[in-house]
Amino acid sequence: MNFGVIVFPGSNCDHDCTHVISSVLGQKAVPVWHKETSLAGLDAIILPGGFSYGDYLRTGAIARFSPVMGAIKTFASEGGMVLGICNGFQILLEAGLLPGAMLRNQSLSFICKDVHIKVENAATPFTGLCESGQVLKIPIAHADGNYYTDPVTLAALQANAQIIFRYCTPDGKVTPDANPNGSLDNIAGIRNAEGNVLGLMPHPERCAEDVLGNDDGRVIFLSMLDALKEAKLKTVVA
Amino acid sequence: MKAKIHVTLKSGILDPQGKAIEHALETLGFKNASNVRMGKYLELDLRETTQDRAEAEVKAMCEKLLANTIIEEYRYELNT
Amino acid sequence: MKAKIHVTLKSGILDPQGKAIEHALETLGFKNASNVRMGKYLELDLRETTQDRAEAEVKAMCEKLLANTIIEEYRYELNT
Amino acid sequence: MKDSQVITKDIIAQHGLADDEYKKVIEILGREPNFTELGIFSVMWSEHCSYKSSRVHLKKLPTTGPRVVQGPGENAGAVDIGDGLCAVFKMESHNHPSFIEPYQGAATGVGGILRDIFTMGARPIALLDSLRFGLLDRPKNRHLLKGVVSGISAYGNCMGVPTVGGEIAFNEIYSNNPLVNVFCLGIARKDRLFKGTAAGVGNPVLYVGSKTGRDGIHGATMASDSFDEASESKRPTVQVGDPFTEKLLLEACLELMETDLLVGIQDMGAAGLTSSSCEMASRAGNGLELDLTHVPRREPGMTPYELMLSESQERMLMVAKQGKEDEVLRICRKWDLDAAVVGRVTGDGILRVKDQGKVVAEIPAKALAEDGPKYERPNAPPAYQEYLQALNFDALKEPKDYTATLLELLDAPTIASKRWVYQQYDHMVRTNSMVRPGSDAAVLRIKGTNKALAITADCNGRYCVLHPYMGGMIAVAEAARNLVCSGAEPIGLTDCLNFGNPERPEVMWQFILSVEGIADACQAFNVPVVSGNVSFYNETNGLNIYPTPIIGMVGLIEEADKAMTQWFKRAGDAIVLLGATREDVGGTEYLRVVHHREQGEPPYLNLDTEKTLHACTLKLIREGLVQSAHDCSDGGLAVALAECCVSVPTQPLGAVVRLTGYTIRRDALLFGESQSRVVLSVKADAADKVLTIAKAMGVPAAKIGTVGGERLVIDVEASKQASACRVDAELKTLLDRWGNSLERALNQA
Ligand SMILES: Nc1ncnc2c1ncn2[C@@H]1O[C@H](COP(=O)(O)OP(=O)(O)O)[C@@H](O)[C@H]1O
Ligand SMILES: [Mg+2]
Repeated sequence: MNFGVIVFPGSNCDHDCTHVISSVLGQKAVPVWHKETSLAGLDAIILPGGFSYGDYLRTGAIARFSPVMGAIKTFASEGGMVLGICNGFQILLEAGLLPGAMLRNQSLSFICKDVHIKVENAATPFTGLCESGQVLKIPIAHADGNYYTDPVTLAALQANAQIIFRYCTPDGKVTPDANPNGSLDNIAGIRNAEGNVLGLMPHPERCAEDVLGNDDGRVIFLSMLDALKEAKLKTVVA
Repeated sequence: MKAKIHVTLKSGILDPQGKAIEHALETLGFKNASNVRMGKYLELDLRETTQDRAEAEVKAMCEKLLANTIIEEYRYELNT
Repeated sequence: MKAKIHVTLKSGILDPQGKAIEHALETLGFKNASNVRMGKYLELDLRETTQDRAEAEVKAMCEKLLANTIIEEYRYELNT
Repeated sequence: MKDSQVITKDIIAQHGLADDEYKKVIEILGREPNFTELGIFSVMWSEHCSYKSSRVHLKKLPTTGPRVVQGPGENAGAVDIGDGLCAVFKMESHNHPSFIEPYQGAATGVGGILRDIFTMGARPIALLDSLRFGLLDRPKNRHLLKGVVSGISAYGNCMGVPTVGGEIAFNEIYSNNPLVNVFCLGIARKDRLFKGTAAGVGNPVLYVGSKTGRDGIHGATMASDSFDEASESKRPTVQVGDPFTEKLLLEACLELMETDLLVGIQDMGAAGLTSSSCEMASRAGNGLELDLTHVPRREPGMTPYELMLSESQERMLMVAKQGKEDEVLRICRKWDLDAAVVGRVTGDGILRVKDQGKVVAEIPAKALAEDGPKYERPNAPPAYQEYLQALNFDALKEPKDYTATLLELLDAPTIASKRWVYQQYDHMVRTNSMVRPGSDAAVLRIKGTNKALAITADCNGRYCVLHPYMGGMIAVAEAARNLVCSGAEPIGLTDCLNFGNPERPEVMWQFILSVEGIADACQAFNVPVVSGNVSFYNETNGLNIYPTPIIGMVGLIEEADKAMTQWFKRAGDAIVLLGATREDVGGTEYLRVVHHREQGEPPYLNLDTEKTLHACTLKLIREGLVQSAHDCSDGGLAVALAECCVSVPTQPLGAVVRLTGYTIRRDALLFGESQSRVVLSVKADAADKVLTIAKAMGVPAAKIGTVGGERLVIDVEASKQASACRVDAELKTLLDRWGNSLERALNQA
């Protein structure tokens, strides 16, 4: 499979994502410069973490106007799988591909540490290989991960099982103490209504290899690969 | 023409920075301050001479880029 | 009383945010904008009734906390 | 100031040039300088750029070795790590700017060291920060610490370079002179190292990066001056960092270096366009002609003087191959960077600066860069040295409650966990961080190989003020020991020598002895110094900081999976102490915290003993016998044991320890800082083998306890001199006192 990893000016987890795609998944990782307007030949798209445009003005605010974003919208509207990690999530929010917005962390500081997240919905292409309710230990590294949306949208997210990951304690309890940044409803990751676009603040690419002492993040990439293979199989059969 | 733009969090949205500043002011002994809210202030020069066109342009900038209207509101002034 | 405070970078000091925003506006087709500078805007309520005391207090807040006077300057208004 | 300004005595003095130095300027030029030229000489001959007080002494440092690919003299040093790769590293100070404006000062410090690394053609993969502040009960010091940490965090995080470790110590002596040193490590292909050379007459010179503003004019001279109240007026020189532009500059440079377009490259650090142009020319034995008309500017009306001296950040000077300039410009445009051809390499050895068609400066490049003043400044021990070293330990009472004393030490900010700091640093980006901050050294795997590198930064300024030679040696020994405890063999080091005013004989005395201590230790451990930095004039209102020569060291782990961490792993494991404990209480944290003294001789260090300890520890780790390894440093054995229990990022583990057969005082045993000691935990059935190997190598070793339980219990057996004593604390308590101390100190009202 071909995974496109978008490179915005200021992206800095692009190499980490391509590394996981190629070395861990054994798939092809294609860096996509933000000025590209075509995503032809790509099976899935990853918007990596970093500080696109320095996070100046607001996180993701300027990157959302990159030429490649038009192509990503089309790709998503045609059912293509899009994963936004950290800054990638923030860009998806600004671009309107996912609902809501990010506020500054409640502590106001940048926080880099391991957190636990609970898989709230295992029936998505990004979590297909997880158990529902499974707890993953995954690092966060951000200053603006305090998810906000209006009450109506939040209710819709809840009703449609669009909240995919919630911050939780190591044993899976979703408590205020387990919330590292003040996110509404402990939200760590959400998907769109159609289910093919996911954004999450934690960094699964940072914990996908044994040598780093934790490979809890690998299951997310493996799930994506699995879903892609499944989809391909279907088109071949059809 | 000079545009002065204020972008602030909508009322009702928690403002972590404002809250932190309020707390810091309190620790410094400024006990009279409350409801601190923090926003952005932008200034720019506009090469546009008619007021109407300038207004339309600044408004478009705010809507498109300068404010995220899910959480923020904006207002602007234009001076020559 | 309500205080409205503007904190802006002194002229001559590099404003990376302003620069990036200007560039973004340009790419978005707003070619008429230039000299974009970005600052902070703060609002707060002050439990203080005499204008003089209120002014002295806000000034002290700016000097001590709200503005980094090495690179920033500030101005404020007070309304009742 | 106008360029047509007449040069008066006052103006020369304002530029910090001594009479003799000014005479030498006239000699070199064969005439009086104009105002621009005076500015150029003044920054190039500042202490910061010319190393005029330190050069003769730095020669003592060993700089060669089989692994050295690039020693001192370039933007950074490089050592061979095999697989066709080298580790490129250097450390820099940004002390004065960080005192004036902590956030921007520290941020631009990070920016500067990163540029030093990527100008070499290396991709930066890790940062370390070494910090010194005054005590946190002063609001100003809290403000400085918070500002510095958020500045480092903002810049490093945005760059996508993880800050994986560092060190912080607190002492009142740094109250008006905090230290901010940043170390950066990069990886480059050995055959693709770039240098700052302007070779090839006729080659175009390009300016790449941010536009030039009036930032930091005279920053280099500021770094070469003491502080007093009048320094406040120098404040407009504050530079603002733009990490986003630096990130673009990094990617653009690395992309350019993949091609065959560049001859040489150097960043514009201190003294900006001046130092980069004349140093590049001088290294190649060439001249260089600059036309300032083409320099991208942020502000109107800038004079040649200002353009040459500006320290605007995020800028590079490049020499390209002839005819390749358009290709270079194209790549810069791709990354949205300002870039322009601003000159060319000439054969006459002259740095010639033009503006609007007029020559505004003409100086022989080599003389400017290399013939600056060199001083062998007078040195003498300070009058108070004897008092400092005189400690009557017998007059000091032992603590009544050893548990309370341990908790007090764990709570001391110098010893306490630095989690509050490193949690604000992205320490995982680039996905190499095998061992994150919180262990003796950070360990980074090197992708594409089986190897890993360990890095650490260390120095104990108190040891250095008490005994500069011993202090210098110990800084090197401790750094090496931290690497060894992480399973790495030390292969190279960089230093950042922070000292007071070199015009004071006692400061020069401290400097010379510290350098000799460092040199002797490097020689003994076979670790070459490949880069470094000197920061003098850390003096405020006549008060000089403790001599603080920070050592940044790099170690190689041939098999990455042999990397080691400091915390206990499993209940039931045996605890083994390697090394001998002497009555070393002089200069300890215990003495300061409990007895409020900073006195005595620092712990004694024998280089051979230390070296044997390293060999033994490494052998045990490589043979897979070790579960954890932690060296004893600040706070001694008791603190090291407590850290083994609670520094683990997951579940802490207790321990039961019994110390027998000691004849020294119990406080010296528990909290003394004897060197050359390591606390190991090993599987219970491996303990005998470990002791046998240690004994065979001549390293004192004893099994002192067992891992497990919910408490740390240390029993000291009764001896002829003293009754028994016990340290007994719940893990919860240890964790709180040690883990939350910094946060508590920072949040005090
Ligand atoms: N300023 C800092 N930035 C990042 N990490 C730090 C800093 N200070 C200390 N640390 C980390 O905390 C741990 C303990 O530091 P320290 O007590 O200096 O260790 P040691 O005594 O072994 O040198 C180390 O892993 C170190 O890297
Ligand atoms: Mg150590």
